[in-house]
Amino acid sequence: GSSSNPTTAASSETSSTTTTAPSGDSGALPDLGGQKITIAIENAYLPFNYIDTQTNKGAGWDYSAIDEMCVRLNCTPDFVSAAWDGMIVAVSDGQYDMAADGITITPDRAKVVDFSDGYINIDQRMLVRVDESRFTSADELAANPDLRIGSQVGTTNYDTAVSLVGADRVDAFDQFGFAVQALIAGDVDAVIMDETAGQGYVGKNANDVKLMGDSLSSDQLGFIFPKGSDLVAAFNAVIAQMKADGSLASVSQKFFGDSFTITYDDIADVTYSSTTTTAAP
Amino acid sequence: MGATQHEVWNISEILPPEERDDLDPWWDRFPWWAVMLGAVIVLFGYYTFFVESYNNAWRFIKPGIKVTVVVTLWAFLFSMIIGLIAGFGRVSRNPLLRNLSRTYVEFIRGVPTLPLLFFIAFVIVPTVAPWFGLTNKNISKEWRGIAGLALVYGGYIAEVIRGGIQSVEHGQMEAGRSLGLSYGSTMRSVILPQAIRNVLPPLANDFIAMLKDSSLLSLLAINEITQLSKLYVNVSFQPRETYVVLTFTYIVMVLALSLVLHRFERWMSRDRAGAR
Amino acid sequence: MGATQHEVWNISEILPPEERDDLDPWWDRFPWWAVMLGAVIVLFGYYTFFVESYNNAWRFIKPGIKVTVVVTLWAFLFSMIIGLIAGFGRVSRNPLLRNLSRTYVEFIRGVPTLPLLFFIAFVIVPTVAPWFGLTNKNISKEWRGIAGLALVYGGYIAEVIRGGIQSVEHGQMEAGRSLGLSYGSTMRSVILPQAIRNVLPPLANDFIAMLKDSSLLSLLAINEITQLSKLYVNVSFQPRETYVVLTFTYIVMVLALSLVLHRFERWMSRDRAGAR
Amino acid sequence: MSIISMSGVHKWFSTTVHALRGIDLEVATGEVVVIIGPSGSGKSTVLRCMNMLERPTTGTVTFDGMTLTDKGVDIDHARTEMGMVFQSFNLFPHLTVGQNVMLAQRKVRGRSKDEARNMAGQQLARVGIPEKIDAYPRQLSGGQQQRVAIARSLAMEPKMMLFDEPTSALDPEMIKEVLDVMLHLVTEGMTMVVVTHEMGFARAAADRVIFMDEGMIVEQGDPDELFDSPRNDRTKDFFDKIL
Amino acid sequence: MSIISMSGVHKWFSTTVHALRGIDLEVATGEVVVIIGPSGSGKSTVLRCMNMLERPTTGTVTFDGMTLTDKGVDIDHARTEMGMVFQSFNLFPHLTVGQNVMLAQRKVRGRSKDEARNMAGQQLARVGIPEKIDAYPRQLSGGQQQRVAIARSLAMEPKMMLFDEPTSALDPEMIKEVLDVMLHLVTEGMTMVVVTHEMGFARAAADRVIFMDEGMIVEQGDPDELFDSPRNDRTKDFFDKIL
Ligand SMILES: Nc1ncnc2c1ncn2[C@@H]1O[C@H](COP(=O)(O)OP(=O)(O)OP(=O)(O)O)[C@@H](O)[C@H]1O
Ligand SMILES: Nc1ncnc2c1ncn2[C@@H]1O[C@H](COP(=O)(O)OP(=O)(O)OP(=O)(O)O)[C@@H](O)[C@H]1O
Ligand SMILES: [Mg+2]
Ligand SMILES: [Mg+2]
Repeated sequence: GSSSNPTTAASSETSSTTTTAPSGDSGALPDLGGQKITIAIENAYLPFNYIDTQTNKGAGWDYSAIDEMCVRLNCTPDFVSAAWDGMIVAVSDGQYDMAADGITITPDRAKVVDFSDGYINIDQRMLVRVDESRFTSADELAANPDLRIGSQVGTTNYDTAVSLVGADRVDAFDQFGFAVQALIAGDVDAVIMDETAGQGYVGKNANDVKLMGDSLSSDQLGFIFPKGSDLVAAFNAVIAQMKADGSLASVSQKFFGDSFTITYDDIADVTYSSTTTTAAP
Repeated sequence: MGATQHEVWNISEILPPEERDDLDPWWDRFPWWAVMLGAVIVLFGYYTFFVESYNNAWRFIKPGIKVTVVVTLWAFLFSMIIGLIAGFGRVSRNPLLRNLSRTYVEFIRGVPTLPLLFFIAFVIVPTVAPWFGLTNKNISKEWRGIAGLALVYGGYIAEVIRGGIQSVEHGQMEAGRSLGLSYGSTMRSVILPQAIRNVLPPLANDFIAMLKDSSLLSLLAINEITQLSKLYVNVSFQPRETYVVLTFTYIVMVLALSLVLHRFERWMSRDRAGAR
Repeated sequence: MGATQHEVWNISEILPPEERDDLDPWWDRFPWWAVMLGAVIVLFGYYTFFVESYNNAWRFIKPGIKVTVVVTLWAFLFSMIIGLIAGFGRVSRNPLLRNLSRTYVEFIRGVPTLPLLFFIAFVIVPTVAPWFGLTNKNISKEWRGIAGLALVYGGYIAEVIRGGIQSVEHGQMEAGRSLGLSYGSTMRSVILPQAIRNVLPPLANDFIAMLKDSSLLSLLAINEITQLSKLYVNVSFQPRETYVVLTFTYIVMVLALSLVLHRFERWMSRDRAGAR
Repeated sequence: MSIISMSGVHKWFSTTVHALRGIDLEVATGEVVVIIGPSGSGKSTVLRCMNMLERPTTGTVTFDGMTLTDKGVDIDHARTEMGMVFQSFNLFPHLTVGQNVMLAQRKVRGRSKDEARNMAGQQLARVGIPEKIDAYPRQLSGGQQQRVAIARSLAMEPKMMLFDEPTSALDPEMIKEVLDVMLHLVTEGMTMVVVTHEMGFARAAADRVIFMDEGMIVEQGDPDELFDSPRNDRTKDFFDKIL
Repeated sequence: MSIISMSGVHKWFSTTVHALRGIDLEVATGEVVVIIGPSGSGKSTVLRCMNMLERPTTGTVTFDGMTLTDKGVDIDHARTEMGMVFQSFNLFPHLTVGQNVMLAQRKVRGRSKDEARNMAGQQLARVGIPEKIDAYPRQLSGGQQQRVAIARSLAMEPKMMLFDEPTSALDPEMIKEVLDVMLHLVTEGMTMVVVTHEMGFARAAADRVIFMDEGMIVEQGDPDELFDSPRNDRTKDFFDKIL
C-alpha cells in the first residue's frame, strides 16, 4: 500500500484536502514554466484516445483533458503514440514523462509507476453481439464452457475476464479493436472492457454490439508517471481543480455521450490509496 | 523472417574447417563462434532456470511451447500440400495451372507476412468459409492462423518444389526420353526421385523459418510463446527477464529442429554416402 | 518474411520465355500470370481509389507510407554498415573478428524477427544506451525499431557480403597472387569489384524483405502503414476494406522498389552487356 | 536401304539462331557415319533432330519407315529403336548401374525383372564391366560411366546408335576404353552416327565422314580421302588447325 | 645452373591425402620441362608448390637464390619472377584485356600508366592479338583468353613460366593457336615447366619429360626416348592408353 509508496500517499492527500495548495483556487496551481511533457498514448482506446478519421489527428478524452490541464499548469503536451503492450514499462523506464490511456489504478502497477489521483470511476462491463440470447449475465456466460471472452493484452479487463472464466477461455488481443472485431466475427462471445470505452464502441457499431449486464468491477483510472516524478503533485492539483469547477465533467460529457453520467461526488474521495484503507487521511 | 535466413544453421559446417591455408594453426580454424554462441545460450539458460525472476517468466511461458509446436506442425503440413500442388502447377505443361500457380506465388511474395496474415484471417477466411458451409465461428483463430501461415509458406514451398524439379539436370530428362520413356514416366522414375533430395535442405529451412514466423500468430491472440511473453510482461513489468527467456526458448527450439532436420536429411540421402 | 522470399520478383523473368519446346504456341509461353496479377492489383487499386469505404481507409493509411519508407531507408543504411563490418569480419584473417562476426550472425539466425525486435527494443537498447551517455528517453521508439531491424538485417547482409566475396572464383585470387599482387591488393583490385556485382541481387532482395518486415514495427506502435491500418480497423470496424487497401499498398510499394532496384542493378553491371 | 533420312531440315532457335540451314542426309543400314566440324556448326543439333530431341523447324526426318516430323507419330516408340549416347553420360545417379540399364526395358519394353536383369548383365558384359552391376554411377570412373550409358542404350536392342562426342568429357586414359567398345559395335555391324573429334576412330571405323560448318554439310566422303585431300577451303582450314 | 629446385617435397592435404611423396626436381635456366601423368598424380600440385600457391608440408623449394619454403621470404616478389598460366585462364572479367595486363605491372612493378600500357601492347603483340587491348575477356574465344593470360604473365618479365594444362579447356581448333605461342616462347629461350597432355608439343619443345604417378616422379628423360621406349611399367601402361 501507500506505506511503501509515500509519493502516492502524499499526492492523494493533495487531491482531497488540498494540503499543498491551501487556497484551492487556480492561482495556487504549480507553474510548470512551459515545460514540455511527453505523454504516451495508444490512439486505439475509444473514447479516451483514437485517430480521428476525418483529420488523421489524435482525439479523445485524454487529448482534451490534458490540453486543458496543461493550459492551467503552463506546460506543453507532446503526445507520442505508443503500444499499450509495454506502455507501463516504458513509463517506468523513463521513456515518457507520463501516459494516459484510461489506466486502471492497481497495486501491482503502483509498484512500478506512480499514479495520479483517479480522475474518473469506471465500471467494467460486457460487450456482446446485439442478438446475443444464450446468456444475459456474466455468470451465465461463465457457466457455459463453449463461450469465450476477448480482451486486450495487459489490461485489468483481461484480469477480470480470467477471474471470471479462467485463462483458457480468454483471448488477449493486441488492441481492443481486434477484440471487438473478433466479437463481431463470432470468434469470441463477449468482450470485457471499461464501460466508457464500451460506450465508444457501441456508438460506432450500434447495429452489431451492445453492453450487457451489471458492472463487473468498479475502478479508478489515473495517469501514470515514472516513480518519484514531480509531475504527480501538479497533475493531482489540476485534477482536483477541474473536478471542483466542473470542467472535467464537461469534457467527459463531450466524449461519453448522454447515456453516461458521471457522479464525481462518488469518486472525489476515492483514490487508489483509499482502496487499501490504511493510508486514507 | 529475414530474407537470407533461408540459409539457417548448417550444422555440418561446424565440423569441416573452412577453406584456408593449411598451415594455419588449429586454434585459427577452430569454430570458436560455436563455443561463444554456446556460452550465450548456456548463460541465458542459467538465468532461465536458476534465477528466480527469470524462472517465473519461464514457468509462465512454458505452456506456449506446445502451442507453438502444434501450430507450426499443422501449418507445415498444410503448406506442404499447398506447395506441392502449386509447385507441380508451376512446372506443369498446362498453361492454366502454370499461370494460376505463378500468380499465387507472386502475390504472396509481394506482401509482408504480417499484413498477409491479417488479410487471410480477416478477409479471405470470412469470405471463403461460407462457400464450405462454415460460419466464421466454426473457424477458430488458431485455424485462421494456421491457414494464414500455410498459405504464405505454400507459396514459398511451391518455389522450392519447382526449383528442386528444375535443378535436376536437363540431360536427365533427355536421357530418359531418348530411351523411349514418356514424359510422365521420366518425371516419375528419373526426375522426382532426384528432385526430392534437392528439395530437402530448402524445405528444412522453410520449416525452421515457419517455426520462427509462428511468433506472428501472437497478433491473432494465439497463446504461443511470444503471446504468453507479452502477457507476462504486462503482469510482471519485467521485459528484460521475459525477453531473455523468450529468446532462449526460440534459439533452443530452432537449434533442436535444425539438428533433427539435419539428421533426417542425412538419413534420406544415406546411399549417397561413400561418393567417389 | 518467408524463407524463400529472398527470391523476390525478378522483373526480367517476365520477358524471356521459360525453357520450353519451341513449337509451343505464343499463348502457351505468354506470361499470363503477370496479366492475372496485374488484374488483381488493378482491381484492388480500383477499390482503393474509387469505392468510398475503401478510399476512406486509404486516406487514413496514406500518411504512414512516408513513415514506412523513411524507417526502411534508415534501417537499410544502418544494416548495410553493420553488414559490411560483420561481413568483412566473416572472411577476415583475424580469428577474433571472424568468430565474433559469426557468433552475431548465428545468434540472429536462431531467433525470430519479432521476438528479436522486442529483445533489442526492450533489453539491448536500455542496456546499451547508458554506455553512450544516453537515457532511455533519448531513444524514441522509431529509433529502437530502426535499431532492431538494422541489427537483424545486419546479420543477413553480413552473410550476403561474405557470400559475394566467396563466390568470386578461387582462381581469381590465385591468379592475382601468382602475378605478385599481395592479398590486400588482390582483394581490392580483383575480388571486391567482382563481389559487388554478385552482391547486388541478394542485397536488393534484402532491401525488399526489409521493406516488408518494417510492418513488424507496428508492434512498437510506429505509425507506419500496418499500424495505421490496425488503428483504422479499430475505429472503422472495416477489416476487409482496410486490409485490401493495405495489401494493395504493399504490393505496389514492393513492385516499385523491385523495379527501381532492378534498374539500378542493370545500370551497375552495364559493362557486362554485350557478353558473348 | 537407308534407315534414317533427313531432307531439307532447317532449325531455328528462337528467331535469331539459324542452327541448321538445309540438311539432307541418308544413313544406310549398317553404315557408320562420323560427323566433324567446328564448335557451333550444328553437329549436335543434327543428331538431336534425328531422334526429335529438337523438332526441326522445317524439313522431314524419316526413320525406319516412320516420318518422325509428322504430328502424332509415336516418338517414344521410335526412340527405343535409336539409342543415344551423350557427352555427359547422363546416367541416373539415384539408380545402380543395373537399375539404370533395366529401367527403360521394364517401363517401355515391359520386360519382367528377370528378363531385364539378364539383358543388363549381357550388355554390361558386352561393354566390359559386368561386375559393376550393383555399383552406383558415382562409384565409377568417367570411362566406365560412359560404357554403362552405351549398355543402357544397347539393352533396348536399337536399330541404330547416335553418339554425341562420347569421349570429350573423358580424361585421355579413359578415351581408349570407350572407343574400343564403339569399335566393337562397328564390327558387329551396328548402324552408327558419331559426332567426335577422334580422327583415329574416324579413320578406323567410319564408312563416311561428314564435315559440317555453319549449319550446313560442307563436304563428305571416305575418311582417308577427306582427311588427306579435302577439297573445300573450310575443311582444309579446319584440318590444318586440329590435325 | 638451376633456377628452381625442389628437394624432398611432400604435400599432404588435410591428414588423408598424400598428394606428393618426395619430389626432387631441378630445372636449369632455359630448360623446358614437360610433366605428364594420370589424373590425380600430383602434376598440378608440383607446379603450385613451385610458386607457393600450395605450401609443401615438408621439403624445400629454392628459386633464383631464395628459399621459398622459409617463413618470412617475400613470396610476392618471387612470384613476379615466375609467371603462371592456368587451365581456366583466370582473366579478371571486370577489366579489359589491357587492364588485365597492366594491373600487376602498376601495383607491383610500380610502372606508370604509359609504361604499363606500352608493355601491354608489346606483350599482346607477342601473343598475336594486339587489337584486343580494349576488349573484355568475355568477348574473346577461349584460345584468345588463354593468350591474354600468357601476355599478362609475360608483362612482368618473369624469369620462368609455369603452365598447368593450358590447352585442356579449349576446343580443338583453339589448341593450336595457344601451343604456337608457347613454342614461340621456347624459341626465345624462356625457362618453362609445362603440365600438358599434348604429346606433339612435348616432342617438339621439351628438353626433358617427367612422368609422374601417385605423387612421385616415376621416370624422366628425353621426350623421344621416353615416349618410344619407356622403361617403367606404369609409364608404358599410361602411354598404351593415351598414344
Ligand atoms: N537450345 C538452344 N537454344 C539456342 N541456341 C542453341 C540451342 N542449342 C544449340 N544452339 C545454337 O545452335 C548452334 C549449333 O549448336 P550445336 O550444339 O548443334 O553445335 P555443335 O556443332 O554441336 O557444337 P559443339 O562442338 O560445341 O558441341 C550454335 O550456335 C548454338 O549456340
Ligand atoms: N586443395 C586440395 N584439397 C584436397 N586434396 C587436393 C587438393 N588439391 C589436390 N588434391 C588431391 O591431391 C592429389 C593430386 O592432385 P593434382 O591436382 O596435383 O593432380 P593432377 O595430376 O594435376 O591431376 P589432373 O590431371 O586431374 O589435374 C589428388 O588426389 C587430388 O585429389
Ligand atoms: Mg555439340
Ligand atoms: Mg591438374
